Amino acid sequence: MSAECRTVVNVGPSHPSTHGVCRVLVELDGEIVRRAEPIIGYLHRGIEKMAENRSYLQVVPLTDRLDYVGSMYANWAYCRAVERLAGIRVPERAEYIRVIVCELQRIASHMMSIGSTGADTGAFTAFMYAFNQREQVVDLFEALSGSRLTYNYVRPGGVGADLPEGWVERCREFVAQHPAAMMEIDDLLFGNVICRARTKGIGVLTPHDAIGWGASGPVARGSGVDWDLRRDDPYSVYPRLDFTVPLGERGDCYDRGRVRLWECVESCRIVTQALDQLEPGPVQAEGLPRLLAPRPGDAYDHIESARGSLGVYLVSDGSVRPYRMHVRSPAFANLALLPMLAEGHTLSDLVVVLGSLDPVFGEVDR
Amino acid sequence: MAVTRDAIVTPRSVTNDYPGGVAGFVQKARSLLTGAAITARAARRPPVTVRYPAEKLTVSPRWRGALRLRGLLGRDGIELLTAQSPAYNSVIDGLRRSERLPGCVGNCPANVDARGQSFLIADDRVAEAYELVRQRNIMPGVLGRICHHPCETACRRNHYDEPIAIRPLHRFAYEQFQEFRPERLARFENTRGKRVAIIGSGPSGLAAALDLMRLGYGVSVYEKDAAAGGALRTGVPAYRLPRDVLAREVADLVEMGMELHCGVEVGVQIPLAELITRYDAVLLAVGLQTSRILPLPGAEAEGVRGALEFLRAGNGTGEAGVQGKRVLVIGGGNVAVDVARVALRVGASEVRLASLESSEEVPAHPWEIEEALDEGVIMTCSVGPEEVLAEDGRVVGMRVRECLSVFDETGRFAPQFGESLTNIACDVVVFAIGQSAALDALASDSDVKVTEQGRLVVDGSAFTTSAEGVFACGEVVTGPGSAIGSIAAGHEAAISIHRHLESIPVDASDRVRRPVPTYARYAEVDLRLVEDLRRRAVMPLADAEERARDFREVELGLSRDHAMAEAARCLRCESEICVGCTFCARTCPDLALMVERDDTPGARCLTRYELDLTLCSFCGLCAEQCPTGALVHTGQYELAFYSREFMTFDAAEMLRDPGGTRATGADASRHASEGGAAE
Amino acid sequence: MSFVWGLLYGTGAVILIAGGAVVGVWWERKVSARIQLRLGPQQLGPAGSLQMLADVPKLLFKEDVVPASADRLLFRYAPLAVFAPIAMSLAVIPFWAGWAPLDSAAGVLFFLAVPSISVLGILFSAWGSHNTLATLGGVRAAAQMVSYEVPRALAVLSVVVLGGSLQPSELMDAWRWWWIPVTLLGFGVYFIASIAEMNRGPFDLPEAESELVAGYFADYSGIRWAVFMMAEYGAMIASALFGAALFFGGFMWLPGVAGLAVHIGIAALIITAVMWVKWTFPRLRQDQLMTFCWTVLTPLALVQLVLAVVVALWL
Amino acid sequence: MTRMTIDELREHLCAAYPDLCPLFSVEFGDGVLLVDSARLREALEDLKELGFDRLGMVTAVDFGDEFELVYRLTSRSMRVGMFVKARVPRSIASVRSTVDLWPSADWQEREIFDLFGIVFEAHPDLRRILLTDDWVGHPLRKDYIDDSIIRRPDYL
Amino acid sequence: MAGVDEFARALEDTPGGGVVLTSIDAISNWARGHSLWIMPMGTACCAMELIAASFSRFDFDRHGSIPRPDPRHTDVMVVAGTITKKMAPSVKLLWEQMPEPKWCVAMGNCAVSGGIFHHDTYSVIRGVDEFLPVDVYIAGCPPRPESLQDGLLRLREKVRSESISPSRRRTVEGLLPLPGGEKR
Repeated sequence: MSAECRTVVNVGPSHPSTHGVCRVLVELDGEIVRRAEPIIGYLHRGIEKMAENRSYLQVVPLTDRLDYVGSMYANWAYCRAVERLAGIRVPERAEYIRVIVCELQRIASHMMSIGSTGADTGAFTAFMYAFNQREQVVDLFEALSGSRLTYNYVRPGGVGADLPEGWVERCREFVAQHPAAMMEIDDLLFGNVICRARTKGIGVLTPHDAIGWGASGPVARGSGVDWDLRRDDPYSVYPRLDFTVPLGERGDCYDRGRVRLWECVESCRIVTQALDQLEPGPVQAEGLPRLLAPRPGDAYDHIESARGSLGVYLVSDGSVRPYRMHVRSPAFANLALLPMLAEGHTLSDLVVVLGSLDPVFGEVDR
Repeated sequence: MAVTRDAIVTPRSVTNDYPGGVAGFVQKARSLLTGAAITARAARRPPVTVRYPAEKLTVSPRWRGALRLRGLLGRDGIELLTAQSPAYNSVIDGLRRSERLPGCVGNCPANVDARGQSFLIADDRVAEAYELVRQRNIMPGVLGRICHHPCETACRRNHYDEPIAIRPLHRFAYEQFQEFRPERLARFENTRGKRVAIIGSGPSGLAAALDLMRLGYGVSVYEKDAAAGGALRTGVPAYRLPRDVLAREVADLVEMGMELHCGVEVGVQIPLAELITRYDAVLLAVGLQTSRILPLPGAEAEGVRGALEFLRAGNGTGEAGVQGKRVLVIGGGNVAVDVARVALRVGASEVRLASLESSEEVPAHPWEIEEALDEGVIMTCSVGPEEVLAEDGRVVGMRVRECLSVFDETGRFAPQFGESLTNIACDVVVFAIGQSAALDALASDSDVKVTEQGRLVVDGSAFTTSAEGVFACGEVVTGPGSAIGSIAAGHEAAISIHRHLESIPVDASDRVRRPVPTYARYAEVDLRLVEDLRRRAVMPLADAEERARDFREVELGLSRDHAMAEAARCLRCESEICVGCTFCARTCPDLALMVERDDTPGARCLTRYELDLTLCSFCGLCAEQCPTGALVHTGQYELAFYSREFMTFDAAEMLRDPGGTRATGADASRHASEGGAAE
Repeated sequence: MSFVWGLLYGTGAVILIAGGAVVGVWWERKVSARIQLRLGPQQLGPAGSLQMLADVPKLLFKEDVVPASADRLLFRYAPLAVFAPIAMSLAVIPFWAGWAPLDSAAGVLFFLAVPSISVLGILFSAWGSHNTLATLGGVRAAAQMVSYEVPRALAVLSVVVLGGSLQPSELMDAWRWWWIPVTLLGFGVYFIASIAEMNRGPFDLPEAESELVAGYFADYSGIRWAVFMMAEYGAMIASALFGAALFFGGFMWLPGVAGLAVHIGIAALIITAVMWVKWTFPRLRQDQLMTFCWTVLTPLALVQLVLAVVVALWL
Repeated sequence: MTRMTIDELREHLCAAYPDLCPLFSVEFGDGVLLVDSARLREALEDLKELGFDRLGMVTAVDFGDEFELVYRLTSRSMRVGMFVKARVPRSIASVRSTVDLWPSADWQEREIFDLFGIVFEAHPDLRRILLTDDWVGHPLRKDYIDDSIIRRPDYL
Repeated sequence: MAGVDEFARALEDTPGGGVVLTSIDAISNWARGHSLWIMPMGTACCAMELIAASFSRFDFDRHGSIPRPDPRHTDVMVVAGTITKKMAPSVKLLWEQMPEPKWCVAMGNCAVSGGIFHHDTYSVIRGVDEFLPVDVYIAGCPPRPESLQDGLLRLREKVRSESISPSRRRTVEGLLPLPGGEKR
């Protein structure tokens, strides 16, 4: 069939399965996708520009709005870059708390992703179950930071506030029940024959492409690329914690989704260990000026977010505001794979592939 | 699902396939049944839904809802800490427990209400401010000149620009108070009929005297010198504390009913035992009288002197016998700096300070050192005295050894010396390395025990000595310290004497030393960004060249305007009254807050406090840094409005307690005023 | 006379379907809510049962949008074209011993054939909307509905073989309880194929929310869309009632009105099961849907047919 | 392979490409290779050869007269990351694309083109990515002026 | 809306029709108020809370509100999240696709005024009311799901002032009753 006979379908920018505001221009041959071009930028809010006119502390709320499914990550990555730039040593307790909240955040974020795999394939109930788990994490975060979504919790030099009373017990309760709940979702979703049929062999990403295209996180690990910054470029207190990095073999949507699922189980293990090792102490570096003015220079630091390696590149000119902030967004790199992965599959698969890349457009478009 | 936790082990590879053939088909069919079973089981579980709005989730206490103000400048007054001495401690403790103790008050040994002082001065109630301060800091005029102001170190303002000039404000209050003095001094009568003798008229003795007078005791103070003041008179140089100021403050105390006996040395003219029998209680506040001199080789040579003797001579007569000589001061503390500056004033040709510590670690206050350097004192840091070089029994120099480090890793004093030696030429060596008490004469005829090292045996919390009815306080108990520290000790001793005399039992909590609160260490603030009107008032200083020649006062005092402006800078920490410091607005990333205030003395008020709810990102940074705790988050989250105009909350709106979670915006009040006509 | 009967019957069918849809939608919202650990409609009436009384007037008073680029005639009347065959199919369902509203000799055939006409309506709406996603949905629906006719018919055929008649009333007279185990497989096929026929999850590809937003009725608003929804629920009710009669004997268990209640009860159970399935399983893909129809469902239906034939002959 | 330290990386780099060695420095714990924009492509090719198989991030910084291009490379085999920086003059803001070396540069270079206006030669599809196609100007340039921006006042 | 409008006008012209119209209004407003179906125009962070609002924990369905992705089937557009200049035309288009009567809820400060993105940015629209008629503004960043539900309940109050007749519609401002007065 020649290109002229193809149907061009515009999926988005407001479409139930674009997970935000992505527009995918799809050229269809019947139902087969011949070309899918993601058009992004519908949520380009200019955060990088805004950061140039805000003090280092005032940027933290902005980073919340980057990856709004997992605000803690952007907080942390940004704070790490600031700390590197300003030479701040973070107290150990703060590091543990950061690890705990970020692993909980991973669960919350993956719940969204796994749930939307269900929603994309039409199993809405699984989404609800996953979201129930997410709500519990959100509750924990609310007790911690006072907000359900934009936490503004991890700050340069530590964290915003110490754990409230009874929080550790609540957290333990959550991680104790979470793996079993995950297994239920696994049975309901990834064990289901229809879901398998919908996700297996769809959107296969080869390890070579994954590396070349800069894919990271569960997307890369689903393809068997054994790369996890928590283990391979260890930061914070991760070297003291024991965890497995689940890997996929085929690089299809199923593997990506299931890597996320098992990562949640591993996160529970990490949280348990971190809670065990948590010791009292300060949660903010001492003697931190209200207005940070790091010496001129640039620094980059990255963490393993739910979507992959999330890096923040900061340039300082010695003033109290960053001269330039750039966010290396994993979702941005992962989304670039969509045309390659979706090609040759049907329109129904397109949404599954898009969902399996788990883009969050706050982060993609920044 | 009956899965135990141990059974869940993450596989290395997450890929899994159905087996082929019939087994696979069975598994496929089973997966459908499993799914149906899961949903069926879920349907039997109770729903997790919150029946909003009939029932509501309890939001976390940290929930960052809409903001609210607890109090407002111009509408609400702040709490002045005005309790009488024994009750004052419990006021402070109460505040500390509720975490509402301002840093300045908490860090002051005597817990002087510096916050109240700033409030009153900014309100043009200076005399009241003086009296407020005098409650705890018995001589604001004196301490306003010489205090080492720990309050300013803990000042919250350090976080934003520079601390409030609390000490200069004390002095300003004193100076203004002079106008009102005659009509505002009330005499305290001896209502209880009991009398207390206080030996020593230094800061601690006078503090105890005033407290005891307030409590209704008769107080007699014995001073061995010709005038009262103790170390304030003999030790503190006159360029820092003019003698007439001290004299007037003491005179005020005498006017208030204190009996002062000068030139009476207890132990020599009157035996202590006699005082003990004549008075219901005796307080030893004799301070430290002798300087320590290192037993170095050559230390007995002529020209080696102790700091206290030197200061006494220099301060008293303006002549210390160093005219035209080169003076070397050993020590890095404030006394050493005082010695050096006095030496300059009494005509030394060259004054050099040799401290053990490096220039960063010198214990003397940086501003003192700076002033000394301005005046021409030379500093030699990181050297330890090795030997006094003497020729014909006269000092010609000092050999010093390089000092590598003074403190070990744990912060203990453990100097490490290097190899290199230097000779410093000088004619006079003054040791300012510590002081000790001279109690032999005093205690010789009484039951008061003195240790072999020449120290009093004192209970550190009750200030009682080994003799019944004899108390001790001040530096004789605590060792060398600050004037305000001695005053604090005087207050405590007065409480102890009061207890003793009234037979008030001492409970356990009173015996525990009050914990010293720790305040945030403030990092250096980048003052490049601070506007002038936010800067600390600069204390005018006399010209360095001029002042170094005589004992004229160095600090010239704040002008009225400056003092008012300075007092208005106070953030009134923890008062829960918004003072319009604008730091919330400055911290807000979104410029959602607009704060303006009017600083007219006597009519200070907030002219504008607006929260533009449409811009707020609920990040909580504003409330987090609100120094007063006036700006707080509410649990209120139902913020729905029919119009954007109503989404800007003014001060009145901000002050209303929303009570519950339903948004009470301007709409609600309007709705109420319309009597629900729209229904 | 027959015209009056027809009018009466038509009104009755519309009322039945409308009422059934109202109850059905409420029931579905409740069932899905419970499965999803929610409460579902709650505010109007006991357990929110009057929720539909708010929804329906709202849709009634909604603006009736006809897209500018739409084929107005097709667009406007497509909902009726979808609804009418469904309403007609109710006619042959036996509600009473020896009685069906239209007790035709080819009643079973009528039931299998007439609802399929609604495919045309769906195609009308899809084409008339002049919307790519709607067209895709319409084409999917056509393919799906036509294909799933086959296993569905075959499954029903096994009962016909056992009963030896195509007339619903006669078929019901012949019904015996032991048919249930014999035709259980057939019922399974009928059940699945019916779900596909009425475009419900997991076979809701034509209106797949996550892919096509709303499929063929994406451009319909207000009451026209409500008619589509009624048709969907009507198809569900019809299939359930018919299935309950044919495979489970319907009113045969008890005499009189009680029998009717049993009949409706069984149908309600079937409808609940349909909802349960929808809210449990993911959606298939178009090619998988067709593969499933031709490689699994149709052979199973044939197996059932053979079984029925064997049983019938053996008798 | 275990994690490589910066010093090992320097040695490794110097052994393989002595001409790149003097350009290598360490900043905030990260290796930085500061190259001339003319030699940028060559250096990147060399580094890819050396084992830097991932291009994690490409971005630019506006330094007034010059733009600094920052490439963040990661090597999985050496488990180390480093920067390559090059400055291009503002007047001729153009540099060779690296899409053929690392496909991940594709969108990132488009983003830089979009927000900074730096042209990547030989890029297969150099269009605006985040902003609308008819956008005027490049917002992340420091001199970008847009009437619709409400500047937040300097208020610290 | 033409048909309904004509019907309403005809009723008004008929003697005694006003009474009928009033009762029809009462019914339709009640129905509309209790069946506010949502067009989830979720673009950014607030979309997460919008999702949460209709999920198990908060369950919008209890209020009779269900999210429908298709604008044609919905009554309320909940704009949840930042609207950029690139996105605005799409939002406007979707709004226009919604059949009358329709309402718009600006959820979260980005939709209300640009919120945190009000200053310094070049690509954000400062409030969805620049191009849509917003009925209820909900402050929050993001608002809690309850907050959104509360907003919709406020909207329900507002819907009561609607009429099927264009001449009878009135604008409501400042009507914000307290929850205690409501029957549930």
